[in-house]
Amino acid sequence: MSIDRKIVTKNAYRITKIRNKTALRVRVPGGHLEAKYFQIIQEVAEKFGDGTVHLTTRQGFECPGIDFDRIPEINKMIRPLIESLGLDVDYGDGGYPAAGTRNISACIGNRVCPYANDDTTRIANSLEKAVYPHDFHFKIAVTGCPNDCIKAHMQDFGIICLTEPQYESKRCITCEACVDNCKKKVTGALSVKDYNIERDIEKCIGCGECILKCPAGAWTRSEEKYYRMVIMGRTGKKNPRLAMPFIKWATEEEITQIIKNTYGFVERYIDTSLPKEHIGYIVDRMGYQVFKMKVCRKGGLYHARNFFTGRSTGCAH
Amino acid sequence: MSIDRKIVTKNAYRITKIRNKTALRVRVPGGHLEAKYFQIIQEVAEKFGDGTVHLTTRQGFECPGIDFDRIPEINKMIRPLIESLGLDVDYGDGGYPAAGTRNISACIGNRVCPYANDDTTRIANSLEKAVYPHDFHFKIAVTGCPNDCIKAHMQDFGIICLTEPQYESKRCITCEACVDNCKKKVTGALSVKDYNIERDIEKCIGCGECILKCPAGAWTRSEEKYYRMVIMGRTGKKNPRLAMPFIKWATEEEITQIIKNTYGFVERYIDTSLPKEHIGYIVDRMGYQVFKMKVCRKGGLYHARNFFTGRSTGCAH
Amino acid sequence: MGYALTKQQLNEYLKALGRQYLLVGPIREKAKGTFSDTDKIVYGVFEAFEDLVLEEKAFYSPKEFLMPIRETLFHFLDGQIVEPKIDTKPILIFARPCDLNGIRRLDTIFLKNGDIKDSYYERRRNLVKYVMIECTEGFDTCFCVSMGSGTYKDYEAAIRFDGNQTLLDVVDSTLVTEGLSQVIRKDFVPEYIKENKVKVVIPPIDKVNNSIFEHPIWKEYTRRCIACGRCNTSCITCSCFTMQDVEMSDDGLLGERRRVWASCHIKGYTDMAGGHGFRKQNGERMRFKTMHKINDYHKRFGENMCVGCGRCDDVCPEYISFSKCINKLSEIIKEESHE
Amino acid sequence: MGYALTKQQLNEYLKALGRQYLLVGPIREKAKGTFSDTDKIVYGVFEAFEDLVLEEKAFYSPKEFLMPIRETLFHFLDGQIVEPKIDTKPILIFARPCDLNGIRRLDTIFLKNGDIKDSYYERRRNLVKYVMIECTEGFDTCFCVSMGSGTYKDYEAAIRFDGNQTLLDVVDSTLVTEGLSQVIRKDFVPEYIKENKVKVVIPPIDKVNNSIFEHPIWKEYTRRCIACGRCNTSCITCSCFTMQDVEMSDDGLLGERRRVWASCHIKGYTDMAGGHGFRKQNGERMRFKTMHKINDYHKRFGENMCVGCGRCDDVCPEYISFSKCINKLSEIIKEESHE
Amino acid sequence: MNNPYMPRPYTLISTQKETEIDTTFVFEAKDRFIGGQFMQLSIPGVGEAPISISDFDEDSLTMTIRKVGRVTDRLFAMKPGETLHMRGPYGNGFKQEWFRDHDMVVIAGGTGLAPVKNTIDAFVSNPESIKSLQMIVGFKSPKDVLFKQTLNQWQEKVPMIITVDQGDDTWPNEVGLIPSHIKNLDLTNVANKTVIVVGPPMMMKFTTLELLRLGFAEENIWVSFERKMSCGIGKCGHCKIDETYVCLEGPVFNYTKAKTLLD
Amino acid sequence: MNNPYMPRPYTLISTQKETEIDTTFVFEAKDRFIGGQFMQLSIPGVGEAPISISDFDEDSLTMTIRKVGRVTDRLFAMKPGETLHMRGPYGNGFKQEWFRDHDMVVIAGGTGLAPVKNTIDAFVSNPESIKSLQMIVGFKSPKDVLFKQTLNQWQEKVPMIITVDQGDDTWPNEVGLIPSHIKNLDLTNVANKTVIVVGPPMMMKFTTLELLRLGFAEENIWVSFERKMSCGIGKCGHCKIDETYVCLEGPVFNYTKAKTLLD
Repeated sequence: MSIDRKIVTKNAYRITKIRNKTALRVRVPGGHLEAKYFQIIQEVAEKFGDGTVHLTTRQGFECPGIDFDRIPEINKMIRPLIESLGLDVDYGDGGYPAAGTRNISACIGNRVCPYANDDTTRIANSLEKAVYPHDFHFKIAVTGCPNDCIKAHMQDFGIICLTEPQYESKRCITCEACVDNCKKKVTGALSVKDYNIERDIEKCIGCGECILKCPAGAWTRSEEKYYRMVIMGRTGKKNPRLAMPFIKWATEEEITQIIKNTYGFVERYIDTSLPKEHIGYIVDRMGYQVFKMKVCRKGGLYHARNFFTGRSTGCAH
Repeated sequence: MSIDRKIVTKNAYRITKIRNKTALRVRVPGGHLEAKYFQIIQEVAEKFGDGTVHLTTRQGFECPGIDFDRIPEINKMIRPLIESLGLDVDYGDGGYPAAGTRNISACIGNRVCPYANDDTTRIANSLEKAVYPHDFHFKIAVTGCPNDCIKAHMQDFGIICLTEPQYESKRCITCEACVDNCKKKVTGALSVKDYNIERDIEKCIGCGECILKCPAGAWTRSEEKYYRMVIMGRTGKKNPRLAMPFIKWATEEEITQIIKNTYGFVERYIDTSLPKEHIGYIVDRMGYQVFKMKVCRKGGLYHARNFFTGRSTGCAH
Repeated sequence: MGYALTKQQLNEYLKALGRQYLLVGPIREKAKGTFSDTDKIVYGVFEAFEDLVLEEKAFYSPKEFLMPIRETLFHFLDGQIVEPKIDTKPILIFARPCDLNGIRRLDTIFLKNGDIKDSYYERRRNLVKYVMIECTEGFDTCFCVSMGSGTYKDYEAAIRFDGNQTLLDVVDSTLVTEGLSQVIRKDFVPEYIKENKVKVVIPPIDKVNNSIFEHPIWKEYTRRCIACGRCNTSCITCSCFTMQDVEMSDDGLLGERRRVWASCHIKGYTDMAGGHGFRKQNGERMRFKTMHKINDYHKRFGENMCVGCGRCDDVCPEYISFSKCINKLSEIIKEESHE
Repeated sequence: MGYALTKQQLNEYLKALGRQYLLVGPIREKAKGTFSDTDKIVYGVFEAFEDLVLEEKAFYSPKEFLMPIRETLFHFLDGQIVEPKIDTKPILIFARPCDLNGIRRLDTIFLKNGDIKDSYYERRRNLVKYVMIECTEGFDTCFCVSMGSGTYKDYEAAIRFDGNQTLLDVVDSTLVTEGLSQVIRKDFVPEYIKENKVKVVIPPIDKVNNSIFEHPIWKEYTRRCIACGRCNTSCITCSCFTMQDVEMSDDGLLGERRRVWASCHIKGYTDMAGGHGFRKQNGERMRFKTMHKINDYHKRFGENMCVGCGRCDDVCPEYISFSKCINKLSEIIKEESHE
Repeated sequence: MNNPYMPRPYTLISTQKETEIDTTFVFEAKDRFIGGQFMQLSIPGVGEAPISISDFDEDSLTMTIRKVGRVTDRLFAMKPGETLHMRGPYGNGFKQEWFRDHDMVVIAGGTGLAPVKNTIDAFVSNPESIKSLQMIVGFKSPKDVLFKQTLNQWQEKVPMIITVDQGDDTWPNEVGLIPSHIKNLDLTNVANKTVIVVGPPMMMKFTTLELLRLGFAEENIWVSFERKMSCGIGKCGHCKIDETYVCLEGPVFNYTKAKTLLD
Repeated sequence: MNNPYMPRPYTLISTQKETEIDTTFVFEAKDRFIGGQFMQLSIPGVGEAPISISDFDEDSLTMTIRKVGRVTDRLFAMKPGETLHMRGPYGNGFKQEWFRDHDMVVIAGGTGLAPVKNTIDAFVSNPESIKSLQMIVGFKSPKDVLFKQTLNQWQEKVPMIITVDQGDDTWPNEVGLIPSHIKNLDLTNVANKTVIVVGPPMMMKFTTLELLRLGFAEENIWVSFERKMSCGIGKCGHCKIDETYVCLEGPVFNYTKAKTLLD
């Protein structure tokens, strides 16, 4: 058995515990797909694999127990699925590029979830277009609201969809449902003053729960959609950590630009002596300030409002 | 349209953004299933839903766009899948209990992944048997190694499978692959002394990478399998946080007992005036020491070794 | 007087009416729905036919044009108490029979309950005229037929939007604009809905007694109802309100008193100064509302308060159906009567 | 002398041999595999037939019984230098022809390279005898036939495990135990494998010149090889070692010198005191090993070092195939010769 | 606009502290009142509160008020001579004709004494209007006793049980909950006696139960309800119980009606 | 057991500091050596290190050693009279007969002078054994110069270029890398001149290239290789280059062989 491990793993197949057996991994950007493609996964698993499928935490399918030499056949078979997912980046029947930047995952988002502030799958797909194919070890996830079901706080880039609640006092009946809920479930950003609701914009995390709770339509959604980006969260053996706030009330364009700029940053600063240096460690090594300057300057973001101060002090806003 | 929302959502169907449309949620404990059941999911999605499926981050399928009144039909249709997943807790054709305690998720584990120290799906299934059905809001996940792909650090109970590396100096060629790797990727628990490798057991996180890296079989796995449990991690709007270490080098029996004891703890201390108080907030409210005493005393775990000191000082080991 | 208008004529007519009246009807508020990327259908001011949304039921009723959610009763200025003025431009509300019947219930409460008329309601009421939108199909949750509120005769005008043609029956001569003289005259008698998908049976008033208070059905609603009050705020007939006094300057000399909608489901509705309150259980609140809508009001005024618009069903986040509740109650009372 | 043994007789025979010899063969170490819940097949001491694993290839070769991974050369005690004693119980290694041929390569290096014999190797070598396990099928990655190492004649005994019957050819009379007299005599001439799934073509020695050093093929291995050294540690013919001196007491009076396996793939293999080293690129190391196994050694000793056991293929975490490498090289050299 | 919500100014004449938290306020007033009716006390920018009328005459209006919220907080800060606003009176009140020639029992608990004070005064001042009068007045503790002077005056003229739930060393009267004292009343011809019961909800509930147990007739029992009220004129809905608006048909109800008013 | 790994004790007679990091050690020794051979210096519990023999006579063995690791660290701490262990000699060395009657050029860089010192001494002491001798000796800087006294003695008798890569104010000799000085040698009949080149790998590489460029013949160039060695006797594998074991067939190679030894 001879395979080029690096090529194989880059092409969506993994090294498994069992010698000479691989597993097909199909990433599903944003986690949403047409049910008709289930047939293909099933067929791959049953015809080439061990008849089982694992649903990965990054929202992919993994079909284990596959012989390496069946890869070309499988690549042909999964082509319609790959195309439908928009993953086909000039690979033809050669599968599709994987590894490196991980599947951009997303909670179910506002196609289904009442809490979601945006169509997370759409955003995941659009970020996919912006960053793939790429070898750098990045993890990106999009979550529809600060409840963060996708665990954006454990990603290099966690994107949290926000709305900026709009209050119309003349529709408010001061039932305080929004206030109570915000205190209980959110950050306590709301308070009552003279029967009106006051929103502390420093505390408000843009989850939109107040809108959901309002029985009279006093709270509505902002026309613009906003995003909070948290960065450099990670699991891992070395030092798992929660992502830190980076920018709040950003636009989709801005977050996309920051991520794209980060690829440039990595390209410049990555330590190639290491097998695949993870962006988090590069930022640790270079320092947060350098990172921030580099990724924000390009595209004119450096002077953007709404940046968090970050881990060190004295950072320009 | 009249449905009993609480019954419906407890029975694996959710309230969606679209009025009168629900989504079927099938949790897959441990994330691993037989491919043949893909057919059922596909059929549900295409016949009753909108033809799409979302793969959830907790490793379930979600089929949106379903009319509430098709629930009984769907329950009948998914029965074989539910049974095969071991979810059928006396519900017959009535679907299966969901919500409350969330799907016990797991990385792909040692059925496939070379890094995994145990069969995470098996553990997830066995924990499922131990805790389901349960209404309390718990999140449990099992990850095969401290790399924590499943993001155990964002769960109420994150179980990290460990092995205690066994060093046989007479097989060691002092290539230092283990040492270099541990320094680079793990915690730097290994060092060379007199051409032997010394393992700092305080630093060692039991990931087993040294075993994987050793070309001469000097490092092997311990006969016993061990688990590290991290607790009270969470995402969420209020204050997301990384799980804290709770017990290390525990046995499967011990971690199961701790989780079971915690259900007892919640039963006693939950604030029922809130909609569904999350275990993390109960622990915050009662204090870590109380929690630890309560969940460890039962089953004789209180004096167990290997507890972490926890967030406050002066805690008995 | 009947007319058949083309689309263009309709919009010209609306334009002409708009000079005289504030036109109010069901319109779409883009992306202002509770959930992201959803719209909200509400009653609002419109200009052209295209603004109207007829294929979906409005989330809220048109009642806010008669009793605003918040209405200032007085302005206070250093001892002076001043009634605020309101826009006196007449309002023309385009609404279906159910809502028009609902507004009649509001009239009853505000103008006929007790000896004293509510002057704030009255002054707005006097500004309003109604164009009845013909409704023969209803929506999924409507049960106006059961409530006898699918018909309405006291309209100032009635209108049928029928593909490219709009039929108009004008009763109030002030609604006959100059432009209408150019329009084909065509007799139009509006039709009414004959059957809803949802039917309710109202328990006979003489059969309802206090024993129903103890029935476990209300416990079920205690479990299900979350007391959010959407059923009240969306209801065309809910008329409760609470006073709010606000001091607008630090010296307390400037202030206002207003009334805002109240909801018998929402906490605090019965709480007195000192803290004592009644109906702590959500099921008790459900019972209170239910009895009010189909029993108490009827005892007082000879007809049911509920007009079967079904909005409470549409808006309940817990998918509680009021029509189902009525029918369950009927069944219970029927069974108890037989015992 | 040939014998046909039943299973029971075989185990009795092994028991009898075990009194005289340390029996070494391929055995299973339960759950000691690199990956969790996997076993590792290694050469180790066994007692009964059931201990032997014949259906899988051992991860490591039996060479460690001739050259331990770590072998103490001297103990030091306050100026005294002491050779450690070793267990002098003879060892009987049950192994296949490839490995036995491999051990012959070790003999060559340790006993015939240069004028000086390696006494540590020699004293162990003198303790060892071989029972050749007949091997006619091989495993997926074997290419012994191409290497001419599928046959071996210098065994002390040969054995065929054939269902319930075991055939034995005993050459060395010390292996004829008393018990064997009870066993049916049956002539047994071991068969040898005729064809492997994998075939390699060794480039003719006279065609290989230094130009191959510059070929891009090695760059490919620089990209692929991670220099872990598993191909060396698992190889039956890799014999390199490095000295390690250890002071075992703080005063430096107690200590030892040992040699441990070295690997030409692993960092530091060529590093001199002062830091200078050679072959920094992993591809250069692959080249060095490849040339050693199929060219350099051959030039020196007239046969290839590699015996085609295929373990290097089995153990490479990057799935680099040595047989494929040889064949690629052959192709390259063939092409270059034609040019 | 004939605005029923428009409050009118009233001048505070005097105050009389009754307990730590209750004070009696006397306002200049020429309106006509009935005991048991209520006024909407109305402080611009602060709010309105329904307050029972405890006493009145041609020129004045007396209300004994407990300090329990924003509006009463402001009221308690006022000094004689200052003006505040009110609208009302609202409700039916205790109509004297209901009780003419009756054997009267008045049972009042705590602040419940206020709405019935004027009625008792009328009984005491015009003993001829009724057949007989006896009273039970109860408070939580000695320090909660209202109208001490008036009680003393009444006590001189009328059989009267004054009780506190919890006494102290100085307390000269009865101890115990009101219902436990009912049996100590003169219960001759009990079925024809008429009772007025006013007090907190629980006190009214157990008192009426005890009265019925002892043989009082339902139609001879009168109670006064306290409810949240925003308008006082049958619009706001808060005080509605079943088909009944407390502000319109109450707050005083005969027990035959009151017993059907379930919350 | 006839143990080839067994080291033998040698007594340190004297030391001579050459530079900051190089010292010459003289041991009592009766063995027979060839210049260019090496010994395995062996300190029990510390390790072994292959060290070139720089000089010897019937009673002694001299090695000039740089302090670069564990073993040499220990060695540098030793005092005359103390004993250490060695095994060897190993390797072929510069056999005098190879050079008999040749026009000799010796080019040595840095510590590369040590393995060739004995050979030069032999040339200098027995000028009749060869036709001629000229030398280039190079060091990094003046402070790295080894065998200063010896160099002076040689310089008196032999044409000799002493150069440093980087000079200073006091440096009386040449400056520049060794290859740049080769052209300054007497290059008459260059094709028949024989050269010994010893030094660091890069120096050897560029020196031989320059020699060939100037017309020296491959077969007249001799070099000495330095490699990692664990055994010195052809077992451990470290010093192997292609089919050649430096410890057995080297460390001294004729360039015709050396050029084929690619790492």
